[in-house]
Amino acid sequence: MSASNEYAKTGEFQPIDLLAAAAAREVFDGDVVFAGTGLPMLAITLAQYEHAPNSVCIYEAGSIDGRPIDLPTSVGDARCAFQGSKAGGLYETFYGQLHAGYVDLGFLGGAEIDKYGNVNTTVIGDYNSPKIRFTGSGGNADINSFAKRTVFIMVQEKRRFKEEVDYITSPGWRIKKWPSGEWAHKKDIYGGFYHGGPVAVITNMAVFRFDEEGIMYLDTVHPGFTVEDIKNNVSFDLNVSRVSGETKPPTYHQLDLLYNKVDPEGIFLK
Amino acid sequence: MSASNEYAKTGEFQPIDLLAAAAAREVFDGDVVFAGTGLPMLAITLAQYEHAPNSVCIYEAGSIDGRPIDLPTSVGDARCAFQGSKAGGLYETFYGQLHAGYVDLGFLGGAEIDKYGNVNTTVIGDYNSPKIRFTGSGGNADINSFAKRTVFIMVQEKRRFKEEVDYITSPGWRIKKWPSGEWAHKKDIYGGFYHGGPVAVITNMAVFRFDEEGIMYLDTVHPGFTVEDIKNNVSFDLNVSRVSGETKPPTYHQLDLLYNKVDPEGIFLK
Amino acid sequence: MGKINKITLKEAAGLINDGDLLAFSGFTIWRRPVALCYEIIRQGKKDLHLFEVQGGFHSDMLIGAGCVKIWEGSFMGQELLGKVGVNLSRKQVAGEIITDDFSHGHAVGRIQAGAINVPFFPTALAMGSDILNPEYDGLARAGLRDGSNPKIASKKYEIVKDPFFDMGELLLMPAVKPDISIVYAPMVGNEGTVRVLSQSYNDSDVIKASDKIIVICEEIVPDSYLRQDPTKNLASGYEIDYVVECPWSAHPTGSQSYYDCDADFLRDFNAKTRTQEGFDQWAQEWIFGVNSQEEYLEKLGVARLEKLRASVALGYSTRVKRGTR
Amino acid sequence: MGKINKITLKEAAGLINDGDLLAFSGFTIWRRPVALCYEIIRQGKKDLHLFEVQGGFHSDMLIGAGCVKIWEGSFMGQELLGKVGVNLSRKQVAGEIITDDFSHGHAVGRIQAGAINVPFFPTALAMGSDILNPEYDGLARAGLRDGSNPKIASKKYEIVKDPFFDMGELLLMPAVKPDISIVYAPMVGNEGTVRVLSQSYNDSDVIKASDKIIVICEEIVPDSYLRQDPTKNLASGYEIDYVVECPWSAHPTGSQSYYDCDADFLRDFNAKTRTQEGFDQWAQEWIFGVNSQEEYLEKLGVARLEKLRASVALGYSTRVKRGTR
Repeated sequence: MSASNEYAKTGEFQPIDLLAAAAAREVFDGDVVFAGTGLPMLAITLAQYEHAPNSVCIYEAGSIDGRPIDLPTSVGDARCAFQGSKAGGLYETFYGQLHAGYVDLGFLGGAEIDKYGNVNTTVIGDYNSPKIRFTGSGGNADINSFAKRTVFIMVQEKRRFKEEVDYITSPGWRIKKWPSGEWAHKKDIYGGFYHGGPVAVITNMAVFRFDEEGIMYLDTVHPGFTVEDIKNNVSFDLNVSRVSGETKPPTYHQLDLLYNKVDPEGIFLK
Repeated sequence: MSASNEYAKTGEFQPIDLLAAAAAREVFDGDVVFAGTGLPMLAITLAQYEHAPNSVCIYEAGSIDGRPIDLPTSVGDARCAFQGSKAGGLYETFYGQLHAGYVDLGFLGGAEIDKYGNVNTTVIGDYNSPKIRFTGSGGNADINSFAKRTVFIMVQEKRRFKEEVDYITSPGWRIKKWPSGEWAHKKDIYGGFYHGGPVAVITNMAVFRFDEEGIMYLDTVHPGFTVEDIKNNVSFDLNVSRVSGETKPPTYHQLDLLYNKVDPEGIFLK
Repeated sequence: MGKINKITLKEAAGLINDGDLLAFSGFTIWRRPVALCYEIIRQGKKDLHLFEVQGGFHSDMLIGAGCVKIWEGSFMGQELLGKVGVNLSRKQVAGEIITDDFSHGHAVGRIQAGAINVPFFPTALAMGSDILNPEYDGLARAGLRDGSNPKIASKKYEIVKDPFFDMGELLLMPAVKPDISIVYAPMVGNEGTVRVLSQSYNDSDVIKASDKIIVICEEIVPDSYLRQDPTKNLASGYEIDYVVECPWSAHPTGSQSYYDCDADFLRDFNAKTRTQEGFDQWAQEWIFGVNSQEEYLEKLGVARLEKLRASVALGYSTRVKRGTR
Repeated sequence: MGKINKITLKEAAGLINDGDLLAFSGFTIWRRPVALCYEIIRQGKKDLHLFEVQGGFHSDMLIGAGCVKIWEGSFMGQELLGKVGVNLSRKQVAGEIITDDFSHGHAVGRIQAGAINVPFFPTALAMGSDILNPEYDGLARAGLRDGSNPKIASKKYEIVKDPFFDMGELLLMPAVKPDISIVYAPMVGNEGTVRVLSQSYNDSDVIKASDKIIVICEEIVPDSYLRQDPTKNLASGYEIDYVVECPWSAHPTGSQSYYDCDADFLRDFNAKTRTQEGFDQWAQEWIFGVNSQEEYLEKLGVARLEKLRASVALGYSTRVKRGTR
């Protein structure tokens, strides 16, 4: 293979390739990653092939460090456990791994997000008389609360980037202290259980990060979009003072890995 | 084999045979038994061969329903897990089995016992400046507190059957409510966690049981001993008003099983 | 030498009483006791209370069929094959079902506590989430935390302070102890030893936590085979009450080493049951229109089943369509 | 693709600091990291604080050698091979060691809590026992529950009322989070995957609960071998820190599928170390008189080791003397 570490040019990659590459960059070598199937799986596998060979992937259904030779479409799949270091149950993944403090990075999704990284995967409208109901938390709230770093992969729409989400499923940087409901910083609520929180949001248009106060800001804009485009697709007052440039496209090497190693069957990459 | 269900005569069996037979009678068919090695193992295996084929033995180190072809001398032994239904760890045996409420019967030992079935396996003298130190609780306290029925196998000596034991390792029928230390019936302390308690004590001289109030009484006397012998070897005022007769010796069939099936190697039976 | 209590599918469904608290084996679309859920629907069970660490096809279907009054869990969906449980979602929007939401970790802790018979499990997961918002306590709003139902905790959670190491506040989440659990396992021994062949999910906890346990299995095998390696078994015979032998009983969900998930079947269900009329039609075809598991398998046909059958080498099918191919 | 951090026995013992809270793998006389305990004694470590679900040869020896200041646990002995830990017992009677007693179940809950990083484990085991007598709280009597040592809980236990189902009172037992755990495992993969070959005891919990984990193993094997069946593995490479490869390192305790307990050796130890002089002589012969594991094995001799070697078919020795024969 002569694929190089040069960046591919517009037209030479698809949006999903850029998302996978951007997400893969969030994986550091040695990270223990809690992930779901789909894009997160592409990202972690790409990272393992490329710059993070010692990173490990845990799926919430019970498998640890599997090395699928056929991409799974469910985290409960036998494919996830293939050549794994361990295959157990959810008590192991949620308590023996996540609550125990092993998880460095979580990849998550959501229907709505606010500027503190609070995410809603539960309901649109009033919880007690919903307009639309989604899946509920699943592991989203757990992973966002206990992983050292979480990265959200979302669709960029004004109605999804909200001043206040309809329901905080997954706790970000400023959250509510129950049962009273007063707002507080995550550190104050988690005390000795504090590990970290959201560090990035990757969408089809941009990459966002969180400042020292836990407030979201725009970091990079994907090729083909402007800062203005992003602002038009965010409901809250977005901090754009720290934009660092354009999101790096995938390299030829990454594209080669994605299409020839990570998903040669085209399960997710069409 | 033509071994019959007639009782063997004095001189045709050893004291340990009678103990094994008496202990085996405490095992009901279908019982889940928590046991240690040695005599309890002889008893449960004898019962399984004879009248309780559906009883199951759990060893605290992690094996369930093993069918050793060589008698184990430690509960941690691979022999215990041979052809077992499960081999896990202590979290499984103490919480997944005992705390979960599966255990019907426990066989236990002890250095001292009082009339409520409180047993000491920890210390002689003051705990804080001991004369003699023993092993400590091990699973004794746990099993006595959570099995539906427990049976103690002990040596009959005046200094061991005491008005008050030096240290309540293993809680019987009347115990202390901590942190205050006031005495209370076991039911009052265990509430929704109450399952039962001691039902019998088997010694080299006799079999004792517990009345409705949880107080020990003499039930049967082994061949060769008198009620007076027993009273002379108990420090507290022993209720002998309910003696039901002589302890039944082993049957020829039981002796045959013990020496030809249970312990043909003579690991415990000399 | 225990013996199993073998019963039929119909007898098994008959053991469930209206209003029972039920839990299931499996994970989203894996190892779900589907054949028994079909039979529960045929027998018209009502007012069921489901506790699910996470739901899937089997429970979304029970809900669509109107068998369920209360759903407690952390997630309802079929992962990439159906991102939302369309039947639960429809009933939630219509106000036709009582819901109580938890995080995945909360639910795992709750069934673990039930399994070991402690009243609660301590956890710091998902603090700060609206899951803990007292206004959103579905069971309390329905007046069901008054102590009249011993299966429902008097509170959704409790907050306590660490008294030992000053780590701060954490949650106690109440145990769950189902009346009945319905467990699909690939293999049960003739003495009742249970084995699953990949990730164990919460199957052991569900068994231990429940008052009555029905295991529906792919095949009954000699216990001596399972006892060659006791470290691989999930449960012992005395932990379960009834066994139903019923091949392909997890279909359309998957069973590792036996067959894969039937993605087309699941997608078709999700597409067709968005409305109640759609559900009723679908149920007519796949539940009421077939009288037995044998008829159901005939309707699916050999070609479909053979495509789903797992490779003996890999434990999953290499022929099934996945993703875009 | 993780890599293991291979070190020597001497380096491993060097990682332990005086005063550290230590925990071990194994059960009484099985899978104890003995070779490393010999080396700890050779290096003269002091004031160790041992937490043991239950003790055995390895720890009774560390105590005899004067390395230990605090012993917390539920049991000390060698089962039928030595009913009491004679060294711990001697030091307890002499007032030379701080003891804190728990029940076996309490200790199991405490290390489980440490493993999952919750501050306590709820249990109703052994209520009413003098284990809970406030007068007998050894660490409190020694003034060690004042918060100055973050590894020692501020209380021995807490009593709480079930807030959910009215089951009554139960205990919260504080978590244990050792500074270092020393784990013997028969097999470690070249990427660090750990497997044990029979009952798992509390080995996984000890690994998860500890800050630093040293695994001493019989042999390093290809990870790909262990990964053929991930349901059988105990821990993943990232859960451990250091690996020492050292055959027969559990001797005289047993390692299923490798070798049996050396009953003669254990009985001899128990008989000879009842007095401090006896211990010192024994230690001179077996610890200070040999400089390496190789020398130790030569001293034991081929005949003895071959007798202990496990049958490949059964996982234990069929030649070793047990009981009266």
